[in-house]
Amino acid sequence: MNLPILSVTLFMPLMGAVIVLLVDQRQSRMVRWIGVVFAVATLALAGMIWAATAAAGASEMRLVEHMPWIPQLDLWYTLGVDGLSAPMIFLSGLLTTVALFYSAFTVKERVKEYTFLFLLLETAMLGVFMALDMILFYVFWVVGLVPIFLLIGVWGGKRRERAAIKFFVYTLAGSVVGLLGLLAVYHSTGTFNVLDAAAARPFSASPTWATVVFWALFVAFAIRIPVFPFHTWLPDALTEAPTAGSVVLAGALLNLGGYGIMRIVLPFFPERFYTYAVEVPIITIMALMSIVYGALVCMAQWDLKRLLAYSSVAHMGYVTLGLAAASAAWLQGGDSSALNAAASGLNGAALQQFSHGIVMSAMFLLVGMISERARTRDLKAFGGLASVMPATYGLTLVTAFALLGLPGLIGFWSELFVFRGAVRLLPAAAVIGVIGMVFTAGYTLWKLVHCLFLGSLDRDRWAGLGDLLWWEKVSVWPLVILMIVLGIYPAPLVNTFNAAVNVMVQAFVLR
Amino acid sequence: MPIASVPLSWYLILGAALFWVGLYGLLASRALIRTLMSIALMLNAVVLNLVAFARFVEPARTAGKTFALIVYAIAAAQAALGLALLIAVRRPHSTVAVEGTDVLNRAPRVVDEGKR
Amino acid sequence: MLISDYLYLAPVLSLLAGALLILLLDLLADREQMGRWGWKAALASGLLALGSTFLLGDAPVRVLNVLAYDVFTAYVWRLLLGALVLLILLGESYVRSHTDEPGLFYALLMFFAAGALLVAASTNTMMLLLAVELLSIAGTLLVGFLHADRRATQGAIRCLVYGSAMTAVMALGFSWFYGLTGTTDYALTSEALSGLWGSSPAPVIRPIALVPVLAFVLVGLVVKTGSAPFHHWLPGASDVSGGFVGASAPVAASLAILPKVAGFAALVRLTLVMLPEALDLHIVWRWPLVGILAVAAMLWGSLLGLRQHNIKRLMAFSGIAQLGYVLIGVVLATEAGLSALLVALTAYVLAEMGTFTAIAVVSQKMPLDLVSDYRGLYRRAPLLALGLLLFILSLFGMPGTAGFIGKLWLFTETFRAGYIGLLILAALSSVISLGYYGRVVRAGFMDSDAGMAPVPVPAAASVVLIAMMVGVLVLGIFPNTWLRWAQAAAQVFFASG
Amino acid sequence: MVPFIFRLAWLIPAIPYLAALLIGSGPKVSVLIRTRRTPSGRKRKLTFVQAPALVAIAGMAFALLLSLAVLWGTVAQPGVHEPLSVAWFSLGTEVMQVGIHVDPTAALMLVMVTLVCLIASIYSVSYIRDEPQARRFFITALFSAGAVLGVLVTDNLLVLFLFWQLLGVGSYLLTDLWRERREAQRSVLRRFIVTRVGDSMLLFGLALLYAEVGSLAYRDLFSAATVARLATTPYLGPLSVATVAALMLLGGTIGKSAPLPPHIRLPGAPEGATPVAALIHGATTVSAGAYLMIRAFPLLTQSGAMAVIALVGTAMALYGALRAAVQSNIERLLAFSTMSQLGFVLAALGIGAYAAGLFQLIMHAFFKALLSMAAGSIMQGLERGHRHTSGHAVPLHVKRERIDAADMLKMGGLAFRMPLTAISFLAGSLALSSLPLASAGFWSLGEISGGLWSTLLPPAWALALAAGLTAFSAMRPVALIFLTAPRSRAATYARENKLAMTLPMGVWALLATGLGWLGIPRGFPLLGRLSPNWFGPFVSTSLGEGLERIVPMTLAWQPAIVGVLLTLGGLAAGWWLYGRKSLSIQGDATVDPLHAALDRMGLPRLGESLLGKFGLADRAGALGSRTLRAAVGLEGLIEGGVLSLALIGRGLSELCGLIAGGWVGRGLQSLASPPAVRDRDVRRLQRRGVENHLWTTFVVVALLIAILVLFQRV
Repeated sequence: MNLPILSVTLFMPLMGAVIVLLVDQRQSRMVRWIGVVFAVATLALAGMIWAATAAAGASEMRLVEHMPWIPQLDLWYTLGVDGLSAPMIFLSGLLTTVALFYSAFTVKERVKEYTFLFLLLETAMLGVFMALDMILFYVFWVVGLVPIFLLIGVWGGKRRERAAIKFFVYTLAGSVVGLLGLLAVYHSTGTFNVLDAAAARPFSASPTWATVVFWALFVAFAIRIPVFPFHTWLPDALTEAPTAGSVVLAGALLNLGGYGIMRIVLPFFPERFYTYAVEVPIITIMALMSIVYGALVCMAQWDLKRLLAYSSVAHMGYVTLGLAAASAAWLQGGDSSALNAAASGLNGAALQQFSHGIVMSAMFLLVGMISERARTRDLKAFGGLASVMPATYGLTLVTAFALLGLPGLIGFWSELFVFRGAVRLLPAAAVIGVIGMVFTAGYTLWKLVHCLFLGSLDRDRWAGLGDLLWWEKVSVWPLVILMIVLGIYPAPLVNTFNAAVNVMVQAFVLR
Repeated sequence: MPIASVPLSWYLILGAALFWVGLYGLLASRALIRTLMSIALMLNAVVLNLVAFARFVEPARTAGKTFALIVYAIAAAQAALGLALLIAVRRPHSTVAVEGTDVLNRAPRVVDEGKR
Repeated sequence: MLISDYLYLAPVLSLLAGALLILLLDLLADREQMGRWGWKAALASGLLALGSTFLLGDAPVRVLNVLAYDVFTAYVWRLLLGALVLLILLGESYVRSHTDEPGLFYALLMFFAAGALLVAASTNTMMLLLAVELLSIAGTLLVGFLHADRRATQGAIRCLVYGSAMTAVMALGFSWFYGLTGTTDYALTSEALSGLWGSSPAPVIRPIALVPVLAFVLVGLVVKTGSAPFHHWLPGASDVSGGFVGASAPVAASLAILPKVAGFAALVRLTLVMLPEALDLHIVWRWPLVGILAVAAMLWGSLLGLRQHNIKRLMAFSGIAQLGYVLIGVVLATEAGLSALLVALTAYVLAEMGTFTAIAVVSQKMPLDLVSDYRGLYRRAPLLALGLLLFILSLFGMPGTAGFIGKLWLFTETFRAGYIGLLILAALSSVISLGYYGRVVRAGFMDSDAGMAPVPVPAAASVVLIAMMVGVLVLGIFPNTWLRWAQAAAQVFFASG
Repeated sequence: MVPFIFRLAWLIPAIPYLAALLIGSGPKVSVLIRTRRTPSGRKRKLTFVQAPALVAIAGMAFALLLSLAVLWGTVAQPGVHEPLSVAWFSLGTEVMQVGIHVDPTAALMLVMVTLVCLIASIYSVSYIRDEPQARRFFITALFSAGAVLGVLVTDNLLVLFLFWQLLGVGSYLLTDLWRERREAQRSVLRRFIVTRVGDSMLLFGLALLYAEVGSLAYRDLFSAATVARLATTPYLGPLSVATVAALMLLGGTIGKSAPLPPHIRLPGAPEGATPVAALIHGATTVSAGAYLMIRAFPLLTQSGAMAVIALVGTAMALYGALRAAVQSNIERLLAFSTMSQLGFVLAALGIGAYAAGLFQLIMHAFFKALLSMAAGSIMQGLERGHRHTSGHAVPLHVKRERIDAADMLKMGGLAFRMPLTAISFLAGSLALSSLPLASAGFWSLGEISGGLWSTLLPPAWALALAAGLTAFSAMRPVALIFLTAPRSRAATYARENKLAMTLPMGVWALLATGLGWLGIPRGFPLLGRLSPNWFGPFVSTSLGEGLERIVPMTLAWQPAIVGVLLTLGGLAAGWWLYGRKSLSIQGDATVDPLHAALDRMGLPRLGESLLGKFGLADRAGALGSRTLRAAVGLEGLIEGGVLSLALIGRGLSELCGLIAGGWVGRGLQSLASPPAVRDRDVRRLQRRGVENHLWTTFVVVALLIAILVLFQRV
């Protein structure tokens, strides 16, 4: 057990990236497979991490590595995983693997840089989930932006310029605000360690400061989730990114925002969170707006990928709602039903991220496959594809149902848990959030199933589209299988999250 | 009145006046020669200050005077450089790097507004 | 111990010797030979100077009573000399193709660097004035280096006028200090100043009256070294206003790096050695004066950078903003703050060096230096584009780059000292600067390269580029050694007092 | 033995899914069972029993056997059994358990559903024409069947919800059956979404119960103690948790059961399997919806929602009956009558008549199955008649005139052409109309109205009216379809169907009429002694102790008489309007005497609105699109907000530029712009080369340094 498995996992993709750099540009085939092999290796390690964490109880930090990084600045290289991060690490590994595998067959130009960036991105994502030092966290958090920025900017669609720049400016600006917040926390607590800082409750003596810093951090993370008024970069970015880029961006990268809030904002400022989720329900309103408004815009969208992007916004709204609900338990100290409801809300938020990651990635893959074949993303041009692409149809159907939260598929659990938390702690929000479910069902089935696959087929145009090829199936099937398996038996996931969440809830609720 | 009895402040006031005259000249003048002369005036003000201080503060030592000398030298160097550049501006367009001419032939595409 | 004093001047002397040697060679050799040998001779003397700094040891030494050689000096000198070596490499291909007087260029560069070294080390107002003048005259000549070209000369004239005026301003300030204390040495001035108001007879002059004097000194120094908002000449020196380059890219790089680093070193010394900390004067100097300068520099640089279409001007404004952040270190004037300042300064040098290398390469092909010339650079010269991206990110403060460490430390210390407003303004300016950084990146990576020719990267330039990229990354990720140096350098001012 | 059977109950929902999986992935074999001579004289393979059908029938039969075994087990040991419970996942400090719940109610429902599905599967064999279609059809059918069976056997509201939703998916998968038909798909989607509204309410209720109780197992939720606690825990304003949860569950039920089955049959669509699909999906859906209410009965009784449930049930009963009364499409008629029947069930539960509600539900399932099958048979017969008239020589793929085989106005006089079907349909209709003694419906209905009579009088009248209307709308199709003269060529040549179709109907007709005798209340004169009411006590063991709040099955004589009178009146009216004489035909269209009568009475709008031509959907659509436009507009606003930030930055930058170039900077600018150089100044200086001047400068500076260095004693 002396092997620093977290570090090994963390730097596995980076090592792959460096090796890729050393390979000759022309040997693109080799580059591709190096990328896939390293991604798979990382995934295997991530699986081991999950298993080890779950086996160890997952309730506190496991596999901790702690050594000085920049002692002058009091920065430590502290890694650790608990039940909250282990599945996220696995998810990031999985999606990168899928993305690289899929790209190995689709990306033709500048393969070397592409693979390099993807592996770099993976390291950044893993780093965020593993880091226990705020600045280390921040480093990975921001570094991840560059690869995705380049992926959009260089390999993206027609309007990639605007999308990439918007992404760049939005997220970097957010990160500056976040950095200030983290520094303030350091100033207050004297430590950059996430857990210590949470235990020290930054600015507990000064409500004004707490409010300011809370908002700085919240906005920084909210931009990444993204929550309603800060979401406008996402549709552009997701629409213009190459398919694999959308997969990772929507599936894995958005999770960083929610994770950040769970790991940093909520434990640091439970009382502020409570204030702004319950007393002055700004956060709750943001979440509800994301849900309802995102769904409404989806209904009005005819661009396939944009539609999915807004649907992402709507789905991430549930994450925020779950968090808001959990925070509402702050004042209800001894009440075990409130504690459980808060745990439920947090579990729901975490699960929603995980399930959103899997489902949205699968959806982006499928939609990417269709739109790349058809060379258009205009929904109005499609119809009746079920007869030419039956396998695609079947997979999309399952994914769509997972997206709208059908029980028995992974998407359901998060909604149930979020609502369980919200119903108990934020009843009014729960009522509105539930309405969002109806909308979700509406646009998902109407747009993604009916407009694409049902109705009459334009034979002249689409007869020759052709169904999924073997590698496309290989890319999507694991995700679909996960949706079903975890949908029927969510225990491996939920129990892992729950172990960590219980501890968190105990920690932040006022006693 | 003997020189020695002139108080320090008189020198300093004179120095300040010289300096401001020089500064005014610098800001108001559009001709290079005059500009250079204004600068020389400012430096002279500094020299006046230094010498006066040397005389009143520590007459025994040489630091102030050395300083004054150095400022003079600097003024001289600057003047020389200024004149040299003056001439360079007016020199006919003779030996010029190849790209230079090429560039001149290209009309400026963007008028940069940052600088007026 | 005069001899050993000269020993400590070895870096400066070897630069001067190199310069003289090159001038001598220039008389003897023809242009072609000079092109071949000039840069090698310059490089040799630069390396010699750099090497000699490592032989001098760490003990603080007063050199000739006017200079101080200590860890701080060593740090700054190494930084300056390292930059010089890279500048020589960077200038090599450019100079060969752009002028028939390569020898002169290198000689000027060496003088320039020597001036910078002296500025950084001087502990005497007189020496400082002299060294600044050397720096500024060599700089002016460098700007006007393509002297057959009228607009370059105009740039030089502007430099000269500005520079001379500022010399006068600074000298006036120094003369007052001299007058008050009867000495030109920093340490003695400090002692005398503290004694001035401590003694029993009523003070001749009240400390508040010294504020204009302080302002004079500050403005003079800062403008001379080009780290403040009043120096239109700096963007101007490297501008395109008339539709033509003012200064060539290597020169612009030199102007952007050497005098600023030296100027900061001088500023630090002035702040910490000459102005006694016990005195209100010190506080006045740090907070309203330098602080306002810092804020003005940050905002001014960022905001005006937004309007630039010429990459050199853009980088010049970005440099102003960057140095605004660095000035915060002076405002703090604590040991950690000073270390942070050095770190940020070094990071700035690395990034700026890299950026200007890229600019120099591109401007050989496209001398207009418009941002739009960088369209599709990623496809035309991947190394260049990636380097540019990395440097820009470092300037922005992207984690994982040297720039981040600098900013992080500065910001942390600012927080600790409680300058929240300053911090927020710095962050704001950072965000604003994204606007123009984004434009460069967008041109390089997103815009199509239709109609643009590939850009060949000379070997020397790619060496510099890669070295800078590695440097930016390594210092961004494993900065421990570097930070220790910076700490040691900063300790110089605090260990004794 | 008995516990062992109960333990196996989980297999019951699993079997259909396994069967569906087998069909979906299994080999594509068809078994030839019969050949037929075509008119041209050549032998052609015409009819197949496909492997999918065989698998489905076998699976359903197996499920039925198991269900019967379970029922036998509950008869032997009445009461609640929970033979199986395993950990699922943990949330907070609680562990979610999942298991099986067997009690008499569930067992009865299991038998009912499996039986309906089995018969329907057998019946549909003769419908299905080609193999891929069969495959798809049976998969969707099995999917739904499995879902509803799952709803029945679970011990847990969460699993119930899971299967509940799968049921929705089962209905939704009908879209796959009609891939190319947009209209049908759209209506399927619409129905799914409407259902979803209910589902989301249900989810809310579920979440609420989960949060309050910490578990969703029936034994925790519906125990007397919990229910009592929930009834006193306030939640929203004056409403208690129990009330809110009950209302939410009611919403779920309505969402699931009340919407019409998708508009299944378009004019001239070729597929014949649709009525059966409707049967399976429709009947099972309705049962599942009502089952939720039955399950949650203990909670409902303690909540403040009982009256609401009763009122809603009554309203649904009346509304459904009203609309059914005017339909001329047989499928829609049956659908609305289903809605109305569900209303009766809800009304029963709302007054606390647990057994009656359940009884009504089961009976309804039986006779509605019968009616659906008969309707399918009629439509099939009509199509055959239609094919006959348009000639056999025309190949199938050639487009020809289609008929709307569900339009009753195009039928008439089929009693003699399709006698078996006619008898079955009549039996079903009489059962539906709750004719005394002849139908199962009578008993339950009588009980319900009796219960209402004693508690809520106005709804009791409404319910009685609904019963009358139901009778009318039960008689109306009988008269329209089977009596008088044929009103179209297709009807003229319609033919009775094969035995595979008619036999199940026959069996079913007997069941539908006979089963009602099981539930005759004790208090009923004469018959109450003859056939003791076994049903009520049996199912009431499903309720836990202390929760039996069942209205005693007494029969108040006033409502009974009123009900009988109204029923008879309805039947008579139906016959009088439609069966007495041939309908008049104007042009192509047959005049519906009812509509004509309404017109004459000056109420034309009423008929139209009852037919559903009210345009509500359009209005909702317009509102929806306005909302969407607003949403997109908001997006623009947000973008604008971000942009305006950028604009502020730009503006500041411009301002700085102005300052730099404007009045503040004017002084500086004179420095910044190169001073003019005058020619005469230059001429004077221009004697030597510039380099020399530079040189001079340098030497001077170097000298200065030298001076300083040498004379450094300052």
